[in-house]
Amino acid sequence: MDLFFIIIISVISLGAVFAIIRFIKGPTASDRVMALDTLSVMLIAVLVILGFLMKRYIYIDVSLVYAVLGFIGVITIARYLEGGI
Amino acid sequence: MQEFLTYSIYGTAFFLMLLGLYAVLMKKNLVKIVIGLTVLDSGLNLLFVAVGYISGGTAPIFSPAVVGKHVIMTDPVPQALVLTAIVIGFGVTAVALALVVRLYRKHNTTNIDEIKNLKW
Amino acid sequence: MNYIGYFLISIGTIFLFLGGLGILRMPDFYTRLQAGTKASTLGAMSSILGIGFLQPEWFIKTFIIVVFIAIANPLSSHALARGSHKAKQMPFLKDEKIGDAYEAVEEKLHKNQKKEDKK
Amino acid sequence: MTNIEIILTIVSLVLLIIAGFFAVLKKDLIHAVVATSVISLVLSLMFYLLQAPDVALTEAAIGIALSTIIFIITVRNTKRFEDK
Repeated sequence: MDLFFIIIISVISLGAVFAIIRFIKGPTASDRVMALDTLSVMLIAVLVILGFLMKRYIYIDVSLVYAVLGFIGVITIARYLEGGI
Repeated sequence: MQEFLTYSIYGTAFFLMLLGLYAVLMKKNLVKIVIGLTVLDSGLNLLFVAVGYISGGTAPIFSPAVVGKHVIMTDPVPQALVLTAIVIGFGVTAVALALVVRLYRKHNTTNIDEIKNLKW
Repeated sequence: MNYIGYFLISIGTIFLFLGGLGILRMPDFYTRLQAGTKASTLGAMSSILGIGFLQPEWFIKTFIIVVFIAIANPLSSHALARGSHKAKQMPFLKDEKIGDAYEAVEEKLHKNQKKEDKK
Repeated sequence: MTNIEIILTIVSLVLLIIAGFFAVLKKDLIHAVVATSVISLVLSLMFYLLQAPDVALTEAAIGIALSTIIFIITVRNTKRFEDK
């Protein structure tokens, strides 16, 4: 079971490394914002899995806050690119 | 491995602090200076929390999972300090950005070299 | 119950990995955006539900997280795509004759709106 | 620390250094603001790994939502590019 979760976390980290490479390369601002969005969704999943491994119920609250508030920054930057605000 | 990880966290925190200090001292743009302040804040918070960490410990929060058992807990004092420091850092950032907007409306530039007279 | 949980976590991990790979490999911005959004949303929802199956006392809170992800993540991606289109970021086209379909539809909607206003 | 935490710590430390360089050195201020947001995101994961979930919660709420909003409003009221 421990080996299973090590493999899970490693594969998700590899996906996160690809998103980081896009964050470094990305030519426009939109690419970087998209990499930030994907990283935050990956982080929510990783935080829930870590909370399961640490056996504490309180740790789930952090990812709940991420799921509620994480999209406000992306929407603000998108409205700026559109010319609004 | 544990010691190496601890020292690498300290090194990263000091590196972030030095990077923020470089931005505060050397950059000419006002918004960039505020961003440097934010980066410096982040490094300082990371250093404080890493100092209070004990290997194998759990969070200092009482819940049914830890009541009545023999567990190791990390130091709660740096965490409380950092919790206050994050909120105060946000207040400092908000005031500094408001001053940047006022300076831009007065002088029509954000370059710090072109703002010469101190009187508004 | 445990096997359902492990199966869901495996599926979610594979989709999260494919989302990262799609972000790196796709040719232009809009295809990258759809890879990053759809794959990573399904992956995160599936793996969080898997944790809920593994630990049945936590199922309600994990279900709330899944509902919030399903609301928030497509919303932010839609706003990002709309903003980038308004900022004149063009997709990668093989032949240039296709043109901008979204712009034409929006002009048509605008005209209809004006007609209704006149009435 | 277990093996999983070692993997996540190394990845997040590398990402912290990269995002710090981006936040300080980029000429386009929108890119710098996005890099600041990434720093806040990864810092929240670091607090979580160092067993401080309340600090991670505060950092998530302030760094992701509020800080980005006030930076974007400032950039919109001033200039976007940093002149040399």
